Amino acid sequence: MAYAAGVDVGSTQTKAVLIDERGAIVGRSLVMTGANVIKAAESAFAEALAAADVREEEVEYVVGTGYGRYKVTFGNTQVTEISCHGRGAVHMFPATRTVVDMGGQDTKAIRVSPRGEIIDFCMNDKCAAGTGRFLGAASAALEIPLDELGGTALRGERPVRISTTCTVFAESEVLSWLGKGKRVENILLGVHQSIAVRSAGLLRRVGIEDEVTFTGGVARNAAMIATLEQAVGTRLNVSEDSHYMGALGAALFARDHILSSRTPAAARLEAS
Amino acid sequence: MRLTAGVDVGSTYTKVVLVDHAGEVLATAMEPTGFRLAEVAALALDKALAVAGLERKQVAYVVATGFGRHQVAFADVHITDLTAAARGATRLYPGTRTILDVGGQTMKASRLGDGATVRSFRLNDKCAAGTGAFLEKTARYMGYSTPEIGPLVETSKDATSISGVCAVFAESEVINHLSQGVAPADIMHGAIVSLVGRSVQLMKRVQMEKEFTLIGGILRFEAMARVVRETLQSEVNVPSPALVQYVPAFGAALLGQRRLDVIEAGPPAASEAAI
Amino acid sequence: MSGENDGLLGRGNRDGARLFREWFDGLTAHAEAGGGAAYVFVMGSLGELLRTFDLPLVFPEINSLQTAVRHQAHEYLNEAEDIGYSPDICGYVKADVATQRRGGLLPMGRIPRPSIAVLTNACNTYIKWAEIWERMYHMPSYVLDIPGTREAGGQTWRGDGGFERDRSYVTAQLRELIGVLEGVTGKRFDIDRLRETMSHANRMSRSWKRVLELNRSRPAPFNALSDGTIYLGVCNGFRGDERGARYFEDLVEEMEAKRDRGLGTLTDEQFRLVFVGVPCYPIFRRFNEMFMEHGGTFVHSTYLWFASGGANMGWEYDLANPVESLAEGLLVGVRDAMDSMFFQTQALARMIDEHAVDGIVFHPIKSCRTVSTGLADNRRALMALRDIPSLYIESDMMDKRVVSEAQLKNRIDAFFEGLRSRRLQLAAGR
Amino acid sequence: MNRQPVFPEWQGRDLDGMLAACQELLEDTDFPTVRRWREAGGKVVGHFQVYFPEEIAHAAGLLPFKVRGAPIEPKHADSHFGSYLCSILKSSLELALSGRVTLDLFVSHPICDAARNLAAVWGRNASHPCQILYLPQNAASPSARTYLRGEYARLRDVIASIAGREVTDERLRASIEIFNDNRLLLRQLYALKRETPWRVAAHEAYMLTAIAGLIPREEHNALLHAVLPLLEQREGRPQDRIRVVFEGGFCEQPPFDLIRAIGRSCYVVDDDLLIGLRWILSDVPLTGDPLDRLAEAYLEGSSYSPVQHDPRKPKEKMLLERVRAADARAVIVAAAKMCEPGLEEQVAYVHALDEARVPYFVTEFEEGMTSFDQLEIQLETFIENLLFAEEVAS
Repeated sequence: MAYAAGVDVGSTQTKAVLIDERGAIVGRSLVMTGANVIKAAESAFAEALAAADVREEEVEYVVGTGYGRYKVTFGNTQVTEISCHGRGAVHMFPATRTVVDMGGQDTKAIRVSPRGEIIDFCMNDKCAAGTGRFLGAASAALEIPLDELGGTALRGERPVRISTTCTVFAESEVLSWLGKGKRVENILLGVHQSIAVRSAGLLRRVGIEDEVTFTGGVARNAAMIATLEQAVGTRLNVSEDSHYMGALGAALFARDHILSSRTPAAARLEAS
Repeated sequence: MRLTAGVDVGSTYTKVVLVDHAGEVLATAMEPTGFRLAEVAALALDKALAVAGLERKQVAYVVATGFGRHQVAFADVHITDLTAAARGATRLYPGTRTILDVGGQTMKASRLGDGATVRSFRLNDKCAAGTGAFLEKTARYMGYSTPEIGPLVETSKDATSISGVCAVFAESEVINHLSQGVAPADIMHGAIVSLVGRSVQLMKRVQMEKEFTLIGGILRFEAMARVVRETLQSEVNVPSPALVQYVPAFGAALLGQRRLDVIEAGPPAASEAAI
Repeated sequence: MSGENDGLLGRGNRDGARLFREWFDGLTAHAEAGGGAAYVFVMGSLGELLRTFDLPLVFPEINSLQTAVRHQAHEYLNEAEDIGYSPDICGYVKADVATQRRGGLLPMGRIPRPSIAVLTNACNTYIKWAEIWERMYHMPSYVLDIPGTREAGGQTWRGDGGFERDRSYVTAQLRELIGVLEGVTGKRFDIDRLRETMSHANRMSRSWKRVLELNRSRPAPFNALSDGTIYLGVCNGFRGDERGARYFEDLVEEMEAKRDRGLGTLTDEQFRLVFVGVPCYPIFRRFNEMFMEHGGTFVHSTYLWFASGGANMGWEYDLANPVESLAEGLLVGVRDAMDSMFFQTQALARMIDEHAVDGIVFHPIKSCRTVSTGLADNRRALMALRDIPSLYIESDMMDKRVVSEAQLKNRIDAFFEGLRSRRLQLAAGR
Repeated sequence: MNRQPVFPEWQGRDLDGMLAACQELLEDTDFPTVRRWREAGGKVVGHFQVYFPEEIAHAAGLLPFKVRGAPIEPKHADSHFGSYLCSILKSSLELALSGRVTLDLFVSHPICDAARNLAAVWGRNASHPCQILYLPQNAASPSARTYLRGEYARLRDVIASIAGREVTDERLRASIEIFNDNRLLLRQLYALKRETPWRVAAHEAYMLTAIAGLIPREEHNALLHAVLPLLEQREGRPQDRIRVVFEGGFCEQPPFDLIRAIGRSCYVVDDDLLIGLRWILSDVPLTGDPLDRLAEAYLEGSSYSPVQHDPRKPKEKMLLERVRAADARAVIVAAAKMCEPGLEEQVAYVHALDEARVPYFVTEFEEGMTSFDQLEIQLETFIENLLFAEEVAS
């Protein structure tokens, strides 16, 4: 039995996913990227191997992705996280045509073909305004753990209008709203909505086509799902493994390579 | 003794300075601003009074400044921190013509006319890349705390270029540099250079003139002033670490003394409406 | 570049560089001698007319982009921003303001002061720009007002009432301008010299149109982004000049030779691309490399079309009545460049078909709203018209502060990953 | 035409009531008056900033509606444009895409490089015709007037065919007469603002003007006829405030609350807000060829803005003249974010004001901005120090 691996080195977290030849996930891991990117990639990979109880020699092909993809020194090749998220999302939800990935410092809107090839994509360009990082700032300001933000926000009825675009300053605006006596849940609802509206804008650029799959770490936030569904006006697919989607996509590309290298016909295609 | 207080409710810290009739500083105090602006102002004032061993009723006049100036209920008047800083800076360095104030979340440049009046001024856009937050983020990202920034940079051989378009985007630049084995000190140094680049642009927008006086929390880092010096090719005034963050509060307290002179002098000036 | 070389191959780039040097040496000499020049723009330069008054031509747009290509733009931009120009306005304008403050000094030499500025309304920034010179030098500037198309699909031609009204407006202004030029130069207008410069322009347009067509062959003989920009420089700087006419006739010869020998700008041409917008000059070479690394070559670009002031149309003047024909040529050519946003979608679809294009790269920039504002919508329309992958990347033509190579590379890599897997699918007949 | 008024809310109310009604209308981003006009069977010509010969639309019985954006989230429009773009372009398209307003014709003039794309972008996304009216940028040319007259004739025929009604010279003259009244009333409003600024606050004068772009001019005239006398009799005494000119409102509009905030601390004695509505400075003659008269007025008897080129009207000199005529102490040199003409003009303005030793401060705004901290700090600092300067001087 041969295995394929994908390692997604993001700006904050590094994830590794191990799949078997049938494409089933057999191991996954998540470590903080920190300062030493190469090491982060290695330990993520090692942890995934351990989790799957697979020996490194059994892994035939490794694809690196994410900002630090070229730092996956043991990787056989690199693929951008844009392609990987598209691929991973279609694997999880075959009817996916549009993918929105909300990560640490960027949000991506991707339109994919039925087979998961990228048709079109766009990302936030100028700065990290309106990305998942916004939530990190809010959580720091309100001293509410990230994973509790969504729940709190969902209790809001009258969202405040967040005017700050700079993620770093979201913190102080959130505080100033508190100062003006706004309720925490309404502030948080406002924060989520401001992110949702910006992300929906990106999605409209590539054109929203059902089904829409929501990937990335933030996809575990219930309020983010709700506000985003409202902003784009359609249901979103969300997987338990949403934050592993990039690594999964990478692993799938690795698996492609393994399989194609076995069937000569496909190998010729690869070469063409 | 005629006592006045300057209360500077900034976006990150609230600072208080007490001065006497002669404009001598009796005490200073600082509190994280948080979000209860009115309370924190009172808290900081009491803290300063405690330091000086004085009581509230001894304070003859309170001038509030900073972004939370309107929230200070007990203030007699409020003025902006640009106006206040001009007063404070010229008291410390009478030759001051241009002030650069770099705080945690703001960057302000102003050019002064005669009598410490602000002739021209610019504020940076609400973008962290142009403020102290940029340095703090970068430091935190490499695992250093804000106080460690100063010592760290002192060990830098030369600055690595950091684009400084967005404080958050800078992180991935930092990753790359670190993984290429660049020393954190040089990265930090690079961040300061990029911040100073922005500062100088802002100063140029107000047609800066000598003398330059630099104030604000970020100036606690020697390197900041040094890089500004190198960039401007000119000497710059930097108040002592004990006072560098208190200049607007100090100026506000001084204006309090001036107001009392006017009031004691009898008929209120025409300008009472505004100050 | 492979294949035997008899001096023909790469001649366009060599001669282009030489002509450019000659041009700037001439300008520098003229400036040192204290002479004045006509400041003009690529959309409607009127080189044909201005040459007859022996006015050297200065193209501030070209000068500014050169500071970027030579990695000095930021110094110029800063200098202009220091005196109050916003980071958000056109970088060309700011680089020129700094150039003027430096007494016309540029990396390529020195440019003369303006004796007159001649511009069209094809770009509003031209107008604000000329107002800056008016304030600096108190010299005359003439805005030749050229009405564009009023509505999508509403282009008018000779004989239409609307067209004739516009033509008589342009003709009347041309006659005014001739008077102004006589005043500025103290020279009488010589209609026979105009016939001569116009015939040079005719030869150039004819050949330029042909060169663009020749890039339909596979592999593409030239890269529309890198080589094309050199050709554009000559197309603008030597319009109405015999050397310019000859240059493009030589270029046709070179391109035909490369086509016949099957020589391409890339030895292994994998993907044929069209570039939409203004180049990313701060990292000009690198930008193109990021595509070439994947076997991508630009076979055409909208830039080669609007930045040649309509010369791409191959429209030819009627030398029998020069002034009227010049007016008509301006109206047709400048209008075509100016209101291309009305038909760019269809034009791109045509390029895709004629040049067998695999992908489109949209490059809106901060500096140029004229070109960039409509691109996102234009792209939506094109996607509805053709099933073709496209890449949408924003940066700038001057300001490296908004050019993030890492970000660009990430997107470009993803674009090619998409192109490749798409090709695999097609090959597999799925 | 004897149709029901589209804006009856102000009628029969006292001054405060009228002003309240005006503010409600101005702040309603669903543009109810336009909707009512349509419901009554009327057709609408949307004309983008800055100037448009509204008389021609009026003479055809159409409602000329000034398209000037709105403080709304460009949910749909955003994806049709790139970054580095001013807000009014996005929000204006949003009005159409979101169905807040429905038009029968959209006309824009290439006032800037971004706006020259409007007719194309709107045209690809709207069902009604979207046109460009090329107003002369060579205004000083003797041939400009003939050309513009021809353009107006073309526009008249386009509009007539949409209205299904002939636009005769008589009808044009009748419309010009109504607009002459309107311009006179607006001049009176601005005179009031200049001579007794304590009787009409900056934001009041603004909304009274802005409403002209939302309702038939007959109704606007009636409103002003009713309001002006009441304002003139208003109680109140002059306060020790600084007289300023606000420059930079010719296209994108500053948020209503921003104008209010400025008015709280100074007297805005003149401005270029919605200058297009006040572009023509005196009555357009009712004699002769009406279209030619309109063309003449546009070219020869008009105000100035950063988006019209006319060597006879250097903007910085015009601004200094505005300051002098309004007896203003200082100038607020504003520009909309990403507005190229506005930002470019700021440089010339600042230079001229420095030379003339007129105090000023430079700022940027955005129609959708909700927090004014930055502006208030600037405004307060500016005023505090003008007063200090006085003391130092004395």
